[in-house]
Amino acid sequence: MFEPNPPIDLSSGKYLKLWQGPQHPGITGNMSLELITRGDEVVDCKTHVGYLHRGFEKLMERRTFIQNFPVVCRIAVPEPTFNEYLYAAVVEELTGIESPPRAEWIRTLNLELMRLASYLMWLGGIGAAFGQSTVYQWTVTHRDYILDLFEEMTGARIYHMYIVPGGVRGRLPEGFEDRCRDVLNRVEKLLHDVEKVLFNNVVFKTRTKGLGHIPKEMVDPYGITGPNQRAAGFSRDLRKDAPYLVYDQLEFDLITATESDTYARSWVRYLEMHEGIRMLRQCLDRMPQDGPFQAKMPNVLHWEVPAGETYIKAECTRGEYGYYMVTDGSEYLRRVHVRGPSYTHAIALMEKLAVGTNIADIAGLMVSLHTYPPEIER
Amino acid sequence: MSLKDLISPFYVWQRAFEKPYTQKRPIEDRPGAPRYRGFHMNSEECIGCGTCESICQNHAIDMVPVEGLEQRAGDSGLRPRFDYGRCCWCALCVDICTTRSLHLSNHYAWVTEDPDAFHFTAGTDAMPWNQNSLGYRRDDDYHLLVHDRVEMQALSAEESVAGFDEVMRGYTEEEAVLEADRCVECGICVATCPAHMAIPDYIRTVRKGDYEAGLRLLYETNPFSSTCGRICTHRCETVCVMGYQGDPIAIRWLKRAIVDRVPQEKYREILGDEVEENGKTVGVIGAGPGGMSAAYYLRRQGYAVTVYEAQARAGGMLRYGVPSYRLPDNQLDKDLEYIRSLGVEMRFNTQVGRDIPFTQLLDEHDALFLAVGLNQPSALRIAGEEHPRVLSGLRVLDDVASGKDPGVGKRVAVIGGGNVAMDAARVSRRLGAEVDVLYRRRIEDMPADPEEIRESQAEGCTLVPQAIPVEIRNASDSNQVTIVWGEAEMVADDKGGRPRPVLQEDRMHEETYDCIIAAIGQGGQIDFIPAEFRDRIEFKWNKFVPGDYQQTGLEKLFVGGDIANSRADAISAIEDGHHAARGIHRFLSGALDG
Amino acid sequence: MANAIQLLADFGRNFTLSDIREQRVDLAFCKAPKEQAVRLIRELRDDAGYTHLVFLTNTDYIEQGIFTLTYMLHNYDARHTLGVHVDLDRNAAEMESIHNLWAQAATYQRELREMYGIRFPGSPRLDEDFCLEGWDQIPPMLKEFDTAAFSLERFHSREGRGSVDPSEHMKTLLYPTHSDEPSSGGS
Amino acid sequence: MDMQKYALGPLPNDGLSAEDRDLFSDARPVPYEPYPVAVVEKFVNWVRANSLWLLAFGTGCGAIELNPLMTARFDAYRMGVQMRPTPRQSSVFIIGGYASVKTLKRIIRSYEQMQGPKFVVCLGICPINGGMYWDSYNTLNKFDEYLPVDLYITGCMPRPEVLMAGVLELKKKIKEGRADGANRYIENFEWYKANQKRVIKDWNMPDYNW
Amino acid sequence: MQNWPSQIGYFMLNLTIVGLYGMLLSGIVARTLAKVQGRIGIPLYQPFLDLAKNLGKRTAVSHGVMFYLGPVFRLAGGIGTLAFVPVLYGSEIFGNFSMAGDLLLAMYFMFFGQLGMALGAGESGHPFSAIGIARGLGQMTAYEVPFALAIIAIVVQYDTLSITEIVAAQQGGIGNWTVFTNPLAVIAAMIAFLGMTAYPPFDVVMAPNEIPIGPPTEYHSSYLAMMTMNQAVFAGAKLILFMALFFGGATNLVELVIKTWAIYMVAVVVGAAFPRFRVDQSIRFFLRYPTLIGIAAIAYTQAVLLP
Repeated sequence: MFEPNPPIDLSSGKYLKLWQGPQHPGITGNMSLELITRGDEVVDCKTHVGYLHRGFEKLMERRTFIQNFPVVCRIAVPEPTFNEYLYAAVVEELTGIESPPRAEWIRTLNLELMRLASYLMWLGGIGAAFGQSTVYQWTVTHRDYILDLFEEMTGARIYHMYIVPGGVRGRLPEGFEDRCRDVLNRVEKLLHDVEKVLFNNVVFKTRTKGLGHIPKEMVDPYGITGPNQRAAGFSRDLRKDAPYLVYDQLEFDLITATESDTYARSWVRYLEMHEGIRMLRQCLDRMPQDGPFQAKMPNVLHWEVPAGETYIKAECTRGEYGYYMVTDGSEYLRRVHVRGPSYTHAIALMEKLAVGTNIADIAGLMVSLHTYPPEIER
Repeated sequence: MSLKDLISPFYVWQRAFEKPYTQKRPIEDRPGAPRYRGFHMNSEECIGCGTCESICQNHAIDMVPVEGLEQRAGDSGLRPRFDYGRCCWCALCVDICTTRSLHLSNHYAWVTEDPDAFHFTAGTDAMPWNQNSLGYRRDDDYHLLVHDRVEMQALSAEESVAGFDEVMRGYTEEEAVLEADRCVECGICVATCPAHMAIPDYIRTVRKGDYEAGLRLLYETNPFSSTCGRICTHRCETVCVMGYQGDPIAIRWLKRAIVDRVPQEKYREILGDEVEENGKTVGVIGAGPGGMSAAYYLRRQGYAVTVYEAQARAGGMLRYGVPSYRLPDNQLDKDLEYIRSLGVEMRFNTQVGRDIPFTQLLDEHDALFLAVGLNQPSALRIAGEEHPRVLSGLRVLDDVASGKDPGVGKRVAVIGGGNVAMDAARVSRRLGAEVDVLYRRRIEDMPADPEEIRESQAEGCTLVPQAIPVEIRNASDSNQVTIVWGEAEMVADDKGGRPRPVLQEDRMHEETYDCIIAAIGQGGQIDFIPAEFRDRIEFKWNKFVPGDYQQTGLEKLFVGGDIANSRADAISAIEDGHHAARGIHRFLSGALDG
Repeated sequence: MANAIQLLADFGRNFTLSDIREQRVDLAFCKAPKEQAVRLIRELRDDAGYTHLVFLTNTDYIEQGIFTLTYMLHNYDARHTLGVHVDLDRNAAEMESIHNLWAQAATYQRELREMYGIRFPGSPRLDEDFCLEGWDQIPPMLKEFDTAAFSLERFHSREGRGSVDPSEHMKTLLYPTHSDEPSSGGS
Repeated sequence: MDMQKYALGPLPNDGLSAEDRDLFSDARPVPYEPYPVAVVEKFVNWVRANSLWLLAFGTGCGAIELNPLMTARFDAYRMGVQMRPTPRQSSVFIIGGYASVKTLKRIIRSYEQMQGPKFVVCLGICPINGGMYWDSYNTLNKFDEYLPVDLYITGCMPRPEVLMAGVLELKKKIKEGRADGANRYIENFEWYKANQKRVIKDWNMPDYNW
Repeated sequence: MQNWPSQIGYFMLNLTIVGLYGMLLSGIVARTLAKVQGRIGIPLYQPFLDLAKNLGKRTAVSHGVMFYLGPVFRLAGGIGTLAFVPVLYGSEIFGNFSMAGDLLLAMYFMFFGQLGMALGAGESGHPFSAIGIARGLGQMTAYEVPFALAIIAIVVQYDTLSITEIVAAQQGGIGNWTVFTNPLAVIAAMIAFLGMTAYPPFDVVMAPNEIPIGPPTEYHSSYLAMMTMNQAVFAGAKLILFMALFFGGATNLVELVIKTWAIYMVAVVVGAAFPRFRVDQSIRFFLRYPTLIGIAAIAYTQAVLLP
């Protein structure tokens, strides 16, 4: 399946080697693209990662199970909560702890808020990548309103460290529901504005339609998941296919498209934001008001998880996010592997899609794949 | 290209006529949320247990001594010092804090040009956020520690009162592991334990199921592990950090859990039986816990040890003062047997001063350790106490332990609130008597262990608090006795001491019993020491006042146990013996000055 | 497919599968010998519908001297995930490449080469730096690599730190003479 | 820090191949002298303080909070701050948290391309003492060993409000003429270079001039 | 023309005023755009501070003579353009070196600045600069087409190459402005103006998200300051030229400010609404509708205005 791009003779003088990054405009985080161009056309692309490599999988092997809980959220900076949830879920499955229903609702609320915030950031990104920085200013501001909610709920804006193995760390604050609804209304209004300004925009359409087309038959061989996959016409979403938390109790539609280009991918995400708001409202309506939010835990200071291995996945904004963990019965885990969707999107897929595009489109293409480098290199 | 797509983007300008999103003065107007995880605060409840340090995955916390901190029991005198070049504000330290003294404020700004400046000791250093009232606190329903103790299987009150079977049945292996798992291994208890046992370490061996290592750890500081695992006064548990928000760790039961799982046959194999003789001899007077402890540690170092015991069997107060439903004889024998097996020579029925002169011992041995304990019951000091139906608590327990019937009758009054009083009461219940326990103060003032009080009540003893005996009279039946007692009111002490009971003359009661058991304390007996030596020894209230390493003014004489300390419990005696053994070793190897 | 175990039993006729274990209804693991693994994976992909390579990773069992590769495959139609384990000799870790089965596999293999030193002959750009640059130590994910010691040695830690153990502190403060000699009990 | 004295002579540039060596200057950096007239220096410092151009290079997680800072909610443009995508035009380098060895290389490169006076602000705990990643094999612990730092802002992540407070503090420092990190770098050039080369094992860049 | 020394003095005054005005205008525009983005924006005086800051930078790296000359050429282009555009109609002080054929000179200088820039930035050796230059020149060539057509149309219309005379012809009421007499030419020219100001959708030259700000990537310190000054002067000159050619010129400073601001706002209004075109798209765009409009304008002029 792997077809290397044709070799390029750089010394011929026809080509120019161009580096984009490590501060790449198309992503949140650091990653660089080594582009070979002929005129404005990209003829070869190589992704270089590792600028944010911290060795999480190694560090986690030498921390106890509770000590890992604050660590994992750092793996994907703009979207930490999915790491928290998955880590908690993996540990819970291996230990046989079950988090109480109230915690499951709060977790769902948390994850969907995070998805919305992450998408807002992305929405600004796609605007900015194509030169519409006003949208970026708006959406990042609205993302900040959601961060305010997080701050209130979890005690921090970025690294929430709220979903702990066994449940969540605290109840929802008083009056949170109302403030959350207010923010949702504001975000919804903003989304309609953005639709008018960005999606119904002749220049944006000219730029994005047809850009970075992913054929349907490329999806599985490249391991493409998430909105990128749905925009290619697949109705696959882990929230529907393998419902976790309380997703089986929520009503929401699966958004798909067929064009599979940058515009289609953006539009799928845009509609998913609306679905997210819909789900969040259901969460707020049906949030249990009492009951425990944490399972009975052993003393976490020397918490030994029974030997075993498992893999748990969740649908994050970018696709299938998963944690694979092997334990050996000690206070430390033997191996953890974090499967981020960006891993293939930003490297194998990007290197393929970039060929033949214009330099000017690289950033936009990158944004349309929605990748976070920290989850690639971890 | 549709016209709509050309026109619609200009909608962007609508925003220009609305209020900007911008926060006017963000620094001033946006304090952290009420739950914000900002900078650390520490309140006075902190006891420096260091649990925060052990959970911190960033190694951001150092426990450091703080100048001017008042030393109190169960407080290490250390306080957490934070490195804000490491801390990630996950607040696990707050969640785990055993006293809930650690909080986060909602303050979040700290900007400086000096990278070495980001250290501070929370609670004691003056930080700008020390007065903040908002910030992250652990939710009441969220726990990272287990606060409830694993209850031990016990005989029901009916079962227990029916005989002398051991009441507490011991932990099963799973229970022991669960209970051991609760320990945060801070080590605050070690200082409070009179014997300074390696408590967190042996609890860890329980958790790991490595009982042999546990036993070795126990014997490093305590050769009476089986005994102490049952009847220790467990001072350690009073300072256990887990007690601040829940039940303290059942340290005593965990000790017992280790011993219960190692059969006596394996002791010599696990602990070793090699002794390298060093040619010196030490005499030990009294085969109670203090004496046997000293004998054990001295023997370990190669001394030829001879123990002189007035009674027929070893164990002292453990055997004759503690009833077997609390400490079965075979458990005490388990401890003693191992000590004897190392080659300690026992001379029973040998009372110093009566059967053998003190001076002879002093001459025969290179050093002497004396721990004769307190075996003289204190007098009630009221009229009529010489009445034949007034028994001493110690006598009753002694008789029961020796298999004799103390003859308490059917209706008994016990006077006193200590462990001996409780034991006497419970023994009487087992002998079939109705028991009233009269105590001068309130129940919460009783010096007996709370569980003894609880169990005695469960077994049907009636506690009569605030009752002061006034007089004992002959009853109409010569096999009975009448006591007159008056109710007491508690009066606050002007000098700040504990409240004092004051007799209410107008509320007097008169009751008749088959016997009255006086158990208000014991005193010592040191007449056997010739007067010329006594002058060189310091005494206070008829007790020894030993110097360093339990040494007395008579250089060869070391003392310990109840007769030389004020705590009067087995574990203190054991430590006295151990400490004296250290002292004797130093003395005999010339390392002890003075 | 109703039953993954049944499927594996069917495959077991042509392959030597061991350690078959069902973790959840939708997740199972099995172990295949090194020589058969890639053929098995290819057949799983082509014939059994496991078209999605979720990830490829490695677990280090230093005590047993083996690496265990995990090929995590997913079947979208059956909604079933299957982890195929393959044991490698830790001292001569080499494995057939699957870069021609899935495009992203080459990246995983590059990462394993860098982090564990496993060779995948034929995999593109295998020896290029992935996350690290100018790395001069043994591969960092190996269990014997002590990252904390390395970090301390190369990157230093700021001065001005130092912690005291509570019980040790109380000992020196409250009962210094009670412990100055090695005790005689036990060990 | 025992710093070596400022040494003279051309830079060795020994990480470069012979032909590349011709492409780069081997001149040593020189420290900046203040303007001879105190009032002018004072005025220029005031201007510098009020026109802070940040290099748009988010080197770690810290970059995530630069987004709100530079957008409508917090709008740091008000304070004379703006982002520049090229180091040549920037005067403030924000180290956004941890720096991996691979990134450090790019950081040094960017920093040396910046034109003085230039200032380095470290965000978060990681550049101070390693932070979360104190035991990671790939991230630095003490950033001040590699580049001179003018200001530290602790937090994980520091909120945009703190960043603004940091900007105010930096302004104060510049106005008072105390933000002399760039001079420290040059005066202790050998020491910094040795530290950089100690961790960057594949040094293939010029030693200073670009 | 009679009094060279005083005219040069007047020009220096003009230069200063237009420069300051240009800077102020960039501040105003930045604030306006900030408003659209929902924020407050920079203080109005911020561009001046930035300029002073850049001048006060103490180190400077030069990449060679051309690199140094680039901003000089660029500034010369700006000054040159301004030199031949009368700032205020009928004013001796604000008349500059207006003469017959000054329109050609002004257009030449507009082009000259870009070329100088191209040479200098090319010398910097940075690939992004090179790409930016290629894009800039390509796009300029494209928008010059409709612009030139519009100029031809009005030159034909007014039958003169002197800006002053064109302004003169528009005096006497709003109806006489080119924008009303020859709207097609003005539309073509204004679309070209969008390209000239490099606001979206035609900001592909700088494109901070693709080729970190393009040509000036390597420029810094006083070089950058020089370019900023030029930008101010050039923007002013350009606006004045457009005002003079199409919107009746100005007879006093207030009118000047209002008109130039309004013209600038056209670019800003469009700029805030759109993302950017790729360079090939923008070239294609300019060579399509605006060029057609330009041609139509000439035809219209020939057929309707000059019967």
